[in-house]
Amino acid sequence: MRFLSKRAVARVVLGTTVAALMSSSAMAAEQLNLLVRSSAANGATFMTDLWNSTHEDQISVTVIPDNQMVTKLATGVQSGDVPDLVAFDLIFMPDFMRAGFLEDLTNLLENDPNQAKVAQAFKDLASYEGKLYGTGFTPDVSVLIYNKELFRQAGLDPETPPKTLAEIEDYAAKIAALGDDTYGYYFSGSCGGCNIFTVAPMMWGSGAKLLPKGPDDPILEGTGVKEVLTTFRNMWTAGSIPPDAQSDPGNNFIAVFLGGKLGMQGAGGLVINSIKQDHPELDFGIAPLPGVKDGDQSSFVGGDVIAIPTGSKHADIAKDFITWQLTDDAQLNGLAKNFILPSRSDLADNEYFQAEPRYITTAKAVGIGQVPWVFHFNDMVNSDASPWITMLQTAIFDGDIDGAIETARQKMKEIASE
Amino acid sequence: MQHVEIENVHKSFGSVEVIKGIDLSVAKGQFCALLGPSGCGKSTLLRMIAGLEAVSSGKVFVNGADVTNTHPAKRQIAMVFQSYALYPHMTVRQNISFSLDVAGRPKPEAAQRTEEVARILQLTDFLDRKPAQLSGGQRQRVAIGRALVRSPEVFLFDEPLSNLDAMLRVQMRFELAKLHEELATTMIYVTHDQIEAMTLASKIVVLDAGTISQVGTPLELYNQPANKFVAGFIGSPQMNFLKGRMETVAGREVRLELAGSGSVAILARGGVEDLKPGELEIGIRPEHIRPCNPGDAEANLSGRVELVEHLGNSTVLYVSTGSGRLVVQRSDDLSIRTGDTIGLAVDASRAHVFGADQRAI
Amino acid sequence: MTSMSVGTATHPAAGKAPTIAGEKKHTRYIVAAVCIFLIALMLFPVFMSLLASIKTPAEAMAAPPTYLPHALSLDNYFKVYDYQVGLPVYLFNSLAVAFLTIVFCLVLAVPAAYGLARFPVPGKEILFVVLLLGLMIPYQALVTPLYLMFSKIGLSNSLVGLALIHTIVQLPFSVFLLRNSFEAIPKALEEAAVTDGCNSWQTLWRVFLPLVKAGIVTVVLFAFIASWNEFLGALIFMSRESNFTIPIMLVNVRTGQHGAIDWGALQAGVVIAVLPCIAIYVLLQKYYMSGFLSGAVK
Amino acid sequence: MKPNRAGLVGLLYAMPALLFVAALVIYPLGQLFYTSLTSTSLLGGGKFIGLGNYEKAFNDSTFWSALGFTLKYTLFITPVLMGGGFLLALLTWQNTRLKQFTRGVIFMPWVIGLATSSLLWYWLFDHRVGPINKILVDLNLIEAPLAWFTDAELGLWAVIISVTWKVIGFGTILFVAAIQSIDGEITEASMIDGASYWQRVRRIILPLSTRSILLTTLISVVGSMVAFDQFYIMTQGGPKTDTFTSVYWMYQNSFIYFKLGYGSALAIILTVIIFIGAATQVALTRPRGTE
Repeated sequence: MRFLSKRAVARVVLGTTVAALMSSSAMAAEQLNLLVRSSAANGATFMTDLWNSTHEDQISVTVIPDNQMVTKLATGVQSGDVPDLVAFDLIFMPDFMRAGFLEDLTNLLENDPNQAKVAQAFKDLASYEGKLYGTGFTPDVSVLIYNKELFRQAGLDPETPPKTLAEIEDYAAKIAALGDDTYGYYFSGSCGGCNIFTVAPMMWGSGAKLLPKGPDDPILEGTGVKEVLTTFRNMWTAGSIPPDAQSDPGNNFIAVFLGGKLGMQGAGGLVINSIKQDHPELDFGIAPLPGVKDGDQSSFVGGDVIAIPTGSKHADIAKDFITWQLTDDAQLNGLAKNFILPSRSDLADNEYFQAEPRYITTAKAVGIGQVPWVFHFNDMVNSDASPWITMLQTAIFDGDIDGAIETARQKMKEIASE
Repeated sequence: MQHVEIENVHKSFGSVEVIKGIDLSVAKGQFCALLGPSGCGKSTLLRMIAGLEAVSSGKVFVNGADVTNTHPAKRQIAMVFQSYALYPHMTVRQNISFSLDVAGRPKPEAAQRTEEVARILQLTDFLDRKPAQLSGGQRQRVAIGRALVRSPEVFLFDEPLSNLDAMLRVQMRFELAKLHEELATTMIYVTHDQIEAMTLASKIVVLDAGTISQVGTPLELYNQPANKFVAGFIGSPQMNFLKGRMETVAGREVRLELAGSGSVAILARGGVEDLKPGELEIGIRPEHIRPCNPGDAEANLSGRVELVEHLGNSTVLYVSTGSGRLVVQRSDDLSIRTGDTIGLAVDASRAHVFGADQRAI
Repeated sequence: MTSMSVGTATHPAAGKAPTIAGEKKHTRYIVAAVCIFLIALMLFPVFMSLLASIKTPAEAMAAPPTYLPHALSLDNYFKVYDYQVGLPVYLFNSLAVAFLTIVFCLVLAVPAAYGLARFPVPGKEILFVVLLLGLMIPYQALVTPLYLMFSKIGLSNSLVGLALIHTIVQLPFSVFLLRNSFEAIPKALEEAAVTDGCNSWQTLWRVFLPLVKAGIVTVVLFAFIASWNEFLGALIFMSRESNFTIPIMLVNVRTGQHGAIDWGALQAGVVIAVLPCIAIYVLLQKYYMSGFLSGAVK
Repeated sequence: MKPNRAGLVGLLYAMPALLFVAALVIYPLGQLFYTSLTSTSLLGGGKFIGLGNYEKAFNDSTFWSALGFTLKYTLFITPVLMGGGFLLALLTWQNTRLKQFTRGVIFMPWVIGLATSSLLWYWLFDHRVGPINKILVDLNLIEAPLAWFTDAELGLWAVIISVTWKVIGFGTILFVAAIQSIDGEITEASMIDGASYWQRVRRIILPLSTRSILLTTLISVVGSMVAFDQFYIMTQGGPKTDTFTSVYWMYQNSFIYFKLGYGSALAIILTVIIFIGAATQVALTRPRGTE
């Protein structure tokens, strides 16, 4: 007992001291909290740092693991304990807008000239029944990244990345043939979200329609669906894909690539930055995600939208931050300077990106990309049990491609009708 | 070679030696009691005969075979435990036949043996009960039955009656004696109760602190205790001990001056020739002291009566003398009262003399 | 309650290893070897984790891994210390929730166990079963309604709320254990206390509590360990970073950022999470075991 | 002493705990049942839909597969825990120093949280950086590191190994207590009766430990039926939905898909199953007046 209480007292003292130290930095001004998922934490940090250095009111960033983000936001709203600002995967906008969890920003944004220049995907996803509830924050688009060194070793031209699925399959086999634990292609086989980002665009490229907004919309229609699954199935059976890809729920999304023994994979443009920083030894290239035929390239325009939860205690300052972050200064000095895509399309081609042609590729991808506007995105795609990921797994790892598509269609139809 | 032989057996638990070199033999058909106060090592000795404790050194023989390193199951012994140790989840029948069962004996044979044993022990009506549904005496009989069914060479009893009430104890004692008479099997019986040992055993081994103090028949132990320990342990009420100073020796007659109150002459057993004058101790059983008038010539001592206990068949006096308190027991009805001053006459022929080494002289 | 109570064995050799004659020596050596092997096997995971935690972050992430650290480093611990809102906050939360859970458990279970053990309460067996309901209804199932309820009254996302959840889990065992402890006290002692002029509260406070000390220490330890380690409730009820407990922090460390797990930091976190539990276990093992057994076996 | 008054005093002492249980167990249970009849969403809203959620569960293949998987896990791990725990108890029940220490070490992981231990084992089993693969490869037992969590069977066994490590000491300690409470003379009597070691175990020790075994089995079965942490952390339900447990699927529906109504129906179904199981076992555990 005594032992316990001594410990407890010591921790209490320690804990409160630290808490006091942390809060003392912004005594006078207001302290705001921005909730952000871990994959967007970088951009959010750059942005808030820039804001904090120029504003009296301070914004701190709270990072939530990707797979807990929307749950935490929903439970937070339910319990009346919400952050002042929230940035989350734009894909969840429909659900949250419909639930009335977000403040109406129509007036604020329609009067903001910068809003017109924000990438179309954000404008689409943030509007519901004629109102706007958020805007672009840190976009990310999916692209193909490839290891140039391994291309060379496999006798491939490091400057000509694959343009079709067939080429991916072929190149992957050649790279895997190098042996010594080298593999040709990687994807996180248990991560629905990762693959809507990196695999779905390969299907879209040939005009496939994947996710339904309502029960009567086309579901997983188009030849691209089956073609892509077949290619992945072939790569899997050929041993071009590392075996642990199957169980990766996204935790090792790019860990294998960073190890230098992986030829290609779909990834977000954001990784360019972190690879350059943490693994300068890697010689890698960026290309648009190929489709069935040459020219079928597409991309998923993802990334994070910024919004204000209903009940935010500092809605006014939060609104200031939202309009501020769309300004040229914030877009360029907060994002582009740190090699993060700006959410305003007009700033895609900027001075910082000139030095790094790989960013230009990603910036271009924004123009050809799509993003689905659906409810129940978690249910349909993102969750560990979604029909989307189940389809990929059944098709790629078990080989039952037609059955997988059919099952997924039924499930998605059910979900869409809810 | 005798039926059970123990040769120079030692036993230590860690650094504590509890059995300090014991030799013992028990003849076939003999009822031998191991008697001693608690902690004397009698149970440990029995458990070593059973094989439940390995000996630290020495040898154990049963029926001529060296069983020192033989597992208990293979020693041809059976044991009745203090707690009876009946299997609580088995019926009486299963308890009794368990040893036959695990030995893989044919079912009909085992059943027949069990019935037979039950009949001998009058357990037939209880065969399908569980131990919890039996009285103490019945449980005791089941424990014996379980031992009996194996037809062992040797029965071992570890204080088997100590959990019974006084009346039942007497009854079971009688039944055990009868059983031994019928079976004529060798039995080794551990007890701290001298009456049990005296009534049941033909050979009593008195143990004291891990060594044998004396071996003998009940009457030998009573009449000729080899030392002060045995003298004090056997007999109830306990023997009186008086310190005295030897004055003269004449033949076997030793005359002692008792501290504070007169002198007494005692017939020693022998070996008194070399005795030098000095401190000795005499032991007199309460029943060997006779009250008399203080002035009488036969009065060796005198003192004041502190307490008189009337037990019906005898009277016990506690007499305070100059040499200490003496206990006197007489079977005749006395008219002595508390506070009386009386004389005490010692029966010199039944008294014992103990030397400085506490051995009887 | 029946024959199972610990310590009924009266025989001197009970629980000790008697040396049976004719038992083979090598059996003993084999048993000892098996014991030592088991000890190594059980300690292996914790030991490996400890080793990984003091590797340099780069070495901790190496594939294939190294067995022993090539260089010692506390960087992993510094990383965990600085993780998001900082380790002290998580530690404080975990300790505060555990502390509150202990308080709630004692305040509720001690009088309840006393009342049901020593008073002729009508229908007390039924009341006892009601108190044990938590054993039969998985709290995992209750999480949803509790969440909705706590959201309404402002208890979700609070340390007190989480402690209440942990109390739901821990209360049945506490009542069960303490009732057994109270029942084991001889009636004569209570009568002596009454004769000495104690009322029921004084009897509880001055006579009985010291006697059920082992039971209370056990309740405290179990409440601490259950609360310190509880995951699902904390995962659901805590939506604000500054309210997260250690297990949630660990899972978040594991989830990693930018698609790569920081294995070294994860193992440092595991070590930090495990350490208090093992320390308490080792220090108070005696109480723990006896209280545990007397409560659980009867 | 007047029983009425004393009873009232006793009731008063028990009142706070009873109110607590009423407010935080019984009331939420009713609430849970009501919610299960609605389409309540974590995002707000929802209406009464009768037994719709139950109907949906009946047709929900993932619900069935999760339930099946939970039963499979329970069926696999219970014998491992009971048998292993009993063998360990047989090995270590005597109070020698080495055995007491061994017992202490075997029990130690029990004080570690399931979440923490799962994270620890998640690392140990990791395909790339995990020491277990490293050892197996170095011992030439396997050629290349196994990706444990890519396969439902391997993943299940990885979880079983980790949970066994964590909780086997619990059963061991209970069994040790049971064995120690058997009168030493009974064991000795059986020895003299000629029973071999295994005959003693089977015919004396096992039957006399029945109550402990049933109790421990009950605790273990209920614990396995509500398994969540270990799968959430180690297999994360995968591959596909193959290692989803009932509680995981319930959590997924309530808090990931925001379908609190449906999640509540799943919770009710699970509760009923566990309650029936627990009640059956409690009934079986009742002493039959044999001792």
